[in-house]
Amino acid sequence: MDLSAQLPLLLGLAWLAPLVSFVAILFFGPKMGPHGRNAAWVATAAIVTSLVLSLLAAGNWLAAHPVEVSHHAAGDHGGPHTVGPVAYAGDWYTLYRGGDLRLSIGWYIDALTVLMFVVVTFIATCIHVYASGYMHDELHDVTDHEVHLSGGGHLHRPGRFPRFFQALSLFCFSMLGIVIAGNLAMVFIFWELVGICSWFLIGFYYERKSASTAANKAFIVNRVGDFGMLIGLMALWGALGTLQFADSTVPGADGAATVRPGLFSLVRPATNGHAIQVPDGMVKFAAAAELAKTPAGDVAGKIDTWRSMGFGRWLLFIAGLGIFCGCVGKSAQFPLFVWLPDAMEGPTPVSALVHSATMVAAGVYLVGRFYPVLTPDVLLVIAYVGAITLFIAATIALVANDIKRVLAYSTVSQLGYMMLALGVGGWSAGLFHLVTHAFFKSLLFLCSGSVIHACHTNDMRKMGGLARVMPWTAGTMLVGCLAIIGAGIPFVAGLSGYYSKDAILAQALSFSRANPAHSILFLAVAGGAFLTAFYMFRLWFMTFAGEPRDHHVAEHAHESPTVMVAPLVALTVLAVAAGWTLPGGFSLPNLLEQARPAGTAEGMAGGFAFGSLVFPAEHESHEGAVHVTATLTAFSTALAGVLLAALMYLWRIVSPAVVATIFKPAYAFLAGRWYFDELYHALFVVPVLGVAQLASGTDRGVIDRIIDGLAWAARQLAGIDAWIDRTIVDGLVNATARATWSAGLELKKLQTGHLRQYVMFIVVGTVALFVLASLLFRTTMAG
Amino acid sequence: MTGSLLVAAMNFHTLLFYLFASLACGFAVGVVVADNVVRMALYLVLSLGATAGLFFLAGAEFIGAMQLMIYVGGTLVLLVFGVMLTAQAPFVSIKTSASDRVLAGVVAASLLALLLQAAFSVEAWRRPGLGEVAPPAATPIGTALVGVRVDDPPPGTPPGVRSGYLLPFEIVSVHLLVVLVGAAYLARAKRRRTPRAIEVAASVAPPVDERRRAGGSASALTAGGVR
Amino acid sequence: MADFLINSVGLPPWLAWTVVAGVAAFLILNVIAGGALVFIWAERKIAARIQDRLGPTRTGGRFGWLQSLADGIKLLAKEDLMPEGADGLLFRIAPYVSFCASFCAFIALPFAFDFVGQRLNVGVFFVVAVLGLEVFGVILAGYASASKWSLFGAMREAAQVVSYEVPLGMCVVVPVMLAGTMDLVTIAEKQAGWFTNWYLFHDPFTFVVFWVYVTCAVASVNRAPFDLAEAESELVAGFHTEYSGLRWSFFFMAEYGSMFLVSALAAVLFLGGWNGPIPVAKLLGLSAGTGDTAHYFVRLIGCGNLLLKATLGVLVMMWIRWTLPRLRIDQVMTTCLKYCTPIAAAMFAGAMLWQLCLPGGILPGLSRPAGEIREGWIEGPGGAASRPTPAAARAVAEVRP
Amino acid sequence: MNPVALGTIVPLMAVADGVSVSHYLVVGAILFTAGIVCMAVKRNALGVLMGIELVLNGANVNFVAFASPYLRGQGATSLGIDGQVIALFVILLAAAEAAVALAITLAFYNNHATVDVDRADDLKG
Repeated sequence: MDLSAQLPLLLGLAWLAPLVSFVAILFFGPKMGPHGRNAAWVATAAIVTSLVLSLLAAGNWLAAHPVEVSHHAAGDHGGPHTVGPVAYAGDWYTLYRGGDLRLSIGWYIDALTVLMFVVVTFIATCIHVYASGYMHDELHDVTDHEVHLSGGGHLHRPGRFPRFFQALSLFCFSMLGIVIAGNLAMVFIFWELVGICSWFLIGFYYERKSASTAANKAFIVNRVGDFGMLIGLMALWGALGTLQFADSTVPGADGAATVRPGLFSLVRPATNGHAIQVPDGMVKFAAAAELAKTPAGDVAGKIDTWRSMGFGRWLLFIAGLGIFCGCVGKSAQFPLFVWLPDAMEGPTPVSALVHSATMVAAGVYLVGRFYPVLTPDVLLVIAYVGAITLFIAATIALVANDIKRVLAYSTVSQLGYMMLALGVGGWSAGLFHLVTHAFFKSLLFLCSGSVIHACHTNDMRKMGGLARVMPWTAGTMLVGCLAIIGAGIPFVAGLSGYYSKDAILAQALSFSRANPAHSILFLAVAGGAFLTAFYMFRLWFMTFAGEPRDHHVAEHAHESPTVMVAPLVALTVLAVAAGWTLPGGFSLPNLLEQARPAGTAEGMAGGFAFGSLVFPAEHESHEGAVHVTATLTAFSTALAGVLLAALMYLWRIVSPAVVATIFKPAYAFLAGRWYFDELYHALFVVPVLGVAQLASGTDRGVIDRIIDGLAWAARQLAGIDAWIDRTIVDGLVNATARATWSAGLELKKLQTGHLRQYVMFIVVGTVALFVLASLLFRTTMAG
Repeated sequence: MTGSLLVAAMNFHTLLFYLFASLACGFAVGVVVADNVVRMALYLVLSLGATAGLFFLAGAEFIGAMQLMIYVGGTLVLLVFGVMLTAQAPFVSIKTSASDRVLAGVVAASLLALLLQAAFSVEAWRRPGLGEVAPPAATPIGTALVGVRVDDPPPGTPPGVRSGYLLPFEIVSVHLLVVLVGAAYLARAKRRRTPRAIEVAASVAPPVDERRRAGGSASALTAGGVR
Repeated sequence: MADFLINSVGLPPWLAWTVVAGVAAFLILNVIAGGALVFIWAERKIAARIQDRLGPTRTGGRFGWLQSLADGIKLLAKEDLMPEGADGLLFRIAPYVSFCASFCAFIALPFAFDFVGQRLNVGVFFVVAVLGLEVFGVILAGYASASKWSLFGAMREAAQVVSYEVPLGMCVVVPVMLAGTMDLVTIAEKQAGWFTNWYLFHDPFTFVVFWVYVTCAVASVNRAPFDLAEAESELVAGFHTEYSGLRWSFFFMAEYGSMFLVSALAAVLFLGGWNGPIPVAKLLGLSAGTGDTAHYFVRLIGCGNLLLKATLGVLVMMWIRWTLPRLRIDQVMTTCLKYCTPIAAAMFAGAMLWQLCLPGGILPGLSRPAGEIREGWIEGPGGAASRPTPAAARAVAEVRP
Repeated sequence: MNPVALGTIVPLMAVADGVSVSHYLVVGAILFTAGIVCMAVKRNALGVLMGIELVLNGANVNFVAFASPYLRGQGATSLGIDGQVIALFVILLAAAEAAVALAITLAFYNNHATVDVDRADDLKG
C-alpha cells in the first residue's frame, strides 16, 4: 500500500475518530456513567486514537520522504523546490458537480498537514486529559457564583460534563478537517464549524451574561472576517472555476480522465517557472470588454498581452485579500482581534486548546497553505496587519491584570508575529513559530488554568508567592515564559521559541534590508520581542514570586492533581525541545521545507499596488550578517524586557504604581485597551441600533397601519361573503340534502332484506335487458 | 383413444348424451321441488355427477374429474355438514308460500325462454359437431395453467391471442387460501352468544335451549339426528 | 375387442359398444363381489391366526372357505329393516350410492395393458375423485337412519375422508408428475422392465411418498386403525348400525371393493402395475402389442401380476387392522393435517427437484434413459393420435430445463 | 323469441343425429334456470347455496360446450382449452364460495338460531 493510498486512510481515520466520539456523546452522553463521567474517557480515547494514527502517518511520511539535511545552509538555491512540494491530493466524495464546478470532500496532504495533525492531536490529547480533571466541578450540580439571579441568590444548575467533551470532540474534528482539507470550500465548511465550536465553548457558562456576550461577540466578529473570505472564494470560483488546491484528475465530458489544474498550478504555473502570474481565467474575467471585441480564434494569443496590460491583477489581489480577511477574523488580527480576550470567558482548557494553540492558528495555517496564491501586495498587507496587531496586543498585555487576559493578548501578539513572518516571506519561519507557539502557549494556558484552579480567581493582584505551594506549575510556567520570549544561549542552543522567533526576526531583518521603505516592520518585531519578555515575566513574577498579596487566596492554594500536572510536563518537554535539530538533521523547519510552496524558495519581486517589493529568499536570512544581528537583537531585547520586569515586580525597585501615575494618560489608554471596543461601539453598534430604531418606527407607524387597514377591509368583505354563504349556498346545499334524505326514506322501503326478492329483481332485470337488447340490436344476438 | 371411440360410435355418444342430459336436468328440477334439505343435497350431487358425465362426453375429461372431485367430493360434503349442523325439526324443511313459487316460476320461465332463444340464435351452434379427435385434455390444461400453450389453436383464432393462465392460476390459489382462512374465522366456535341469539334460542324450542347449554356442534347433531 | 366385434362380427358400433360395456361391467362386478367373498373369508382367517384362534373351519372343507358364501346367503334371507322416522328414500339408496362409487372407480382401473373398462387420460384423477363419492353414501346412510350412532359415524367418516383426500391427492400426483401423464396405462407402461424402474424405487422421495400413500389409503377407505366410522366399541356399528341384510352387505362390498381398488392403484402407481419385477416377457421376446395369442397370454400374466400385488396390499391392510389399536378422532385429524399433508407436500417438491436435476432415476444402469421421459411427458393414450405438434414440443421443451 | 328457434327446438329433441353445441346450451339453460328458481324459492340458506352451485354449473356446461372439440361444427369458432380452463376456475371458485357461504351460514345460525334467509333482515330499510 503506497503512501498516496495510505496517508489519506490514516489521516482520514484520525480525522473522523473525534466525530465518532462526538456523535456517541451527543446521543448517549448522559447515560455514560454517573453525570456522564465516562464521556471524558470516550473523547480522550477518540483523540488518542487520532494521535496514534497521526504519528503512524508521520512515521510513514518520514520513512518515505526523509528530510534532507538543511540545504539552505549550504545555500544551493532550492533545486528541489522548483518542482514544487511533495503533496498527495485527492477526493473522498464529490458533493456537487455542475458543469466544470466541483465541490468535494478531499484531502491535500503534505509535510505541513502531517505536522499539523501531530501537533493538534497531541495538544488536544494533553488538554483532554487536563480537562477531565479541571472540569470535575461539572460532575455534580453546580452553583455558579458569578450568576446573580433576580432573587439575589446564585444560579444552581446540573453539571454539563458530557456536553463539554462533546463540544471538544466536535472541535477536534473540525480543526483536523481544516488541516486535511483539499479545497477551499471544504476549508470554509470546517472553518465555520470551528467557529460554532468556539461559540459553544466560550459560551459554556452561558448563564453568565459576560460569557454569552463574549460568545456572540466572537461569532459576530468572525462573521465579519468570513464575509471577506466569502468574497475571496467568489472571486476565485467565479474567475477560475475551481477551489481545489492541487491538480485533480476528473472524468471529462467524454469520460476520459482529464487533469484539471488546481489553484496553485493556476497561479504559479510550471510553464512560468512556478513564478506567480495572473491566471488566464482571471485575465479573461477582467478583460471581459476586450474579450467581447476579440474573435474567439485569437483569444489565446491575446491573453498574454492582456496579462501584461495588467488585467486581473486586482482580482487576484482581492482574492488573496479576501481569504486573508477570513484569517484576520479567525486569528484575531487587527482590527478584528477584540473578540479573543473576551473569549477567555470559556473554561481554561478551551482557552488553551481553541483560543491559543489551534483554532486561532487556523488563520495562520490557512495563509501558509494558501501562500502560493498570495501576491506580494497581499503579503505586504499581511505583514503590516501582523505588525500592528503584535504591537497593539503587546502594549495592552503590559497593563492587563487578569492572568488569562495577559495570555490572550500575548496570543494575539504572537499570532501577529506569525502573520508578519509570513508577510515578509518567512513561510517556514511563520509556520515554525505557529507550531512552537502552539506548544508553549497551551502550556502557559494550562499553567494559568491550574493557578486559577488553585486560587479560584483570575486577578494577578490577588496572587503572588505561589511558587512554593505549587512548584510544578511554577516551574513549568517558567519554562513556558522562557520559551515564548525565545530564551537561549545565542548561537548555541535554546528553547523552542528561540529558534522560531529568531527565524522571524532574521526574515524581517532581511526584508527590511531589501526594502528600506518597510524597515519599520523589523522595529515592530524587535519591540514586540521586548514587550513580550516584559509582560510575560511581569505575569510570572506577580503570580509566583514574592509574598502572597492575598492570604485568603494563598492559604487555599494547592498544587493541582496529577491528571492536570502530567500534561503540563508533557507540554513542557515539547516547549523546550520542539525547535531542536535532531542528529541526522531532522528538525521542524527542515520538515516544513518539504512542503514549501513551489517557487517561494527564491526571492520574489513584484507588487503593483504598493510599489515594487522584493521578498528575499528565506535561506538568505541565514547568512551570517543577518543571522547574527537578528539573534543578538532578539537576545538583548528579551533580556531587557526580563530585567525591566524584574526591576518592577521582583525586586520592587521601580514601583508599577508610580510608573502608572507618571504615564497616566498612556496607562489609561492601554488599560482601556486602546478603546477599541468603545470605538467599535461608536462606529458600528450605535449606528446600527439607530437604524434599527428608525426601521422599527417605520414598521409600527406606517406598515402596521396599512396592514391593519387591509385586515379591516378584509373583515368587512368576509362578513358579506359569510352572509352569502349562509343564506344562498347553504340554502342550496340543505335543500339538496333534504331532497336526498326524503328520497332515501322512500327508497329504503325497497330494501326488504329478503334475499329471494333480490334474486327476482336480478332475474327480471336481466331478462328485460336482454329482450331489449335483442329487439334493438338484433345483430348482436344473432352472433 | 376416447376420441376414436366416440368417432366410432357417434350414435352411442348421442344416446349417452341424452341419458346424462336428462339425468342432470331432472335432478336439477328435483333440487328445486324437494323440500328436505338433505334430499336436495342428494339430487344436487346426482345432477352434478350427471353433468360431469356430460363433460366426459364433451371430451373434457379433466374438467369432468375435477367436477366430481371438487363439487361432489368437496362442496357437497360441506353442504351436508351444514345440513347436519343446522338440521333440526323446524329448519330441515322450510315451506315457501305458494305465491312465491308461482312468481318464481313465471320469472324463471321467461328467463328459460330467453336462454333457449339465445341457445338457438346462432346457426353455427346448431350444426352437429364433427367429433374430430383432440389431444388429451390434461396436458394442454396443465401447461396452460403454468403459462405455456401446447394445444393446437382452434380454427379462426387470430394469432397471438392464446395466453397462458399462470397469473389467473396464482390469483385463484391465493383467493382460495384467503377464502379458507376467512371461512375458518367465520365458522370458529363462538364462546359468547349475542343477546338476540339467546332470546331467539329461548323462543324457538327447548332442544335449542339445551343445546345452548351444552354448546358446540356435537349436541347440535343429536338434535339433528333425533326427530 | 370392440374393433373385433365391429370388424369381424359386423355388429353396428353402438351395439358393439353396448356389448363391450356390458361384458366389462359384468367382469368388474364379479371382481368386486367375488373379491369381497374371498377377502372376508381371508380376513376372518387372518384375524383368527393373529389372535391365535382357528377361525372358520367347518363350512366347505377344512378351511371354511365357503363361510362367507354361506353368510351371503344368510344375509339374502334376512329381513330388511328400516327404523321408523328414518328418511326412507335416502335410507334405501345410501348403500347403492356407496357401492356405485367404488364400482365406478373400477371402470378406469387397468388390469393389464388394454384390460381396462374405459381408458381415460385422466384415469388417476378419475379414480380418486370417484372414490371420494363413496363417502356420500355413508353420510346419507348415517343421516337417514335417524340414529345418533349412525350420525356420529357418518360425521366422522365425512370429516376423515374429506381431510385425507388432500394428502392422498398429493401422493398420487407424484407418480403422475414422474410419468408426465394421468393415464394409468401409460404410467404403468413407463415402469416396465426391471423392478428398479418402479416408481417406488425411482428416488428417495417417491419411496417415502409410497408409505404416506399407504397410510392415507387405509384412512380413506376407513379401515383400522382409522375405522372411526364404525367404531364398534363406541358407536354400536357406526353408520351402518341400522342396516341389515342385503343393504348391509352392499356396504361391505363397497368397502372391500375400495380396499382392493386403492391397493391396485398403489400397485399401478408405485409398484409397476402389471409389470413383474423381472421383464420375463421381454426376455422371452413376447412383447405386448403384437396382435397374436401370445400377447393375450402376456396380458393375462400381467393381469395376474396386478391382482397379486393388489391382493397383497389388501392382506397388508388386514394385517394392520388386527395389529394396531384404533386412533381417537383428534389423533386421526392430527395424523392427516400435521403429518401426512406436510410430508406429502415436501416429498412432492423433493421429487420434482429430483426429476429436474437427474431425470434418469437413481440406478442409471437399469433405469430408463431421460429422453424417453421427455417424450412421454406429453404422450397420451392412443400414441400417434396425440403426438405433440412441433409447437407443442417446443413449448414443452421450453418448460423443461 | 324468434321463430327460427321455436322451429328448431322440436326436431332437435326428436331426432338423434349428432349432438351440437346447442344441445349443451339447452342443458346449461335448464340447470341455470333451476338454480335461479332454487335461489328464489328456498328459504333455507343451504337451499340458496345449492341454487348458486346449480347456476355456476350451468355456466360451466356452456363453457365446456363451447370449448369442446367434438361439438365444434365446421366454421364454428371454439374456445379450445381456454373454455376448459375457465370452467376449471369456475369450479375452484365455486368451492371457495361454498366454503365461505357455509361459514356465513353457520355464523348466521349461531346468532339467529335459524337458517331461514327471510329472517336475515336486521338491516332492512
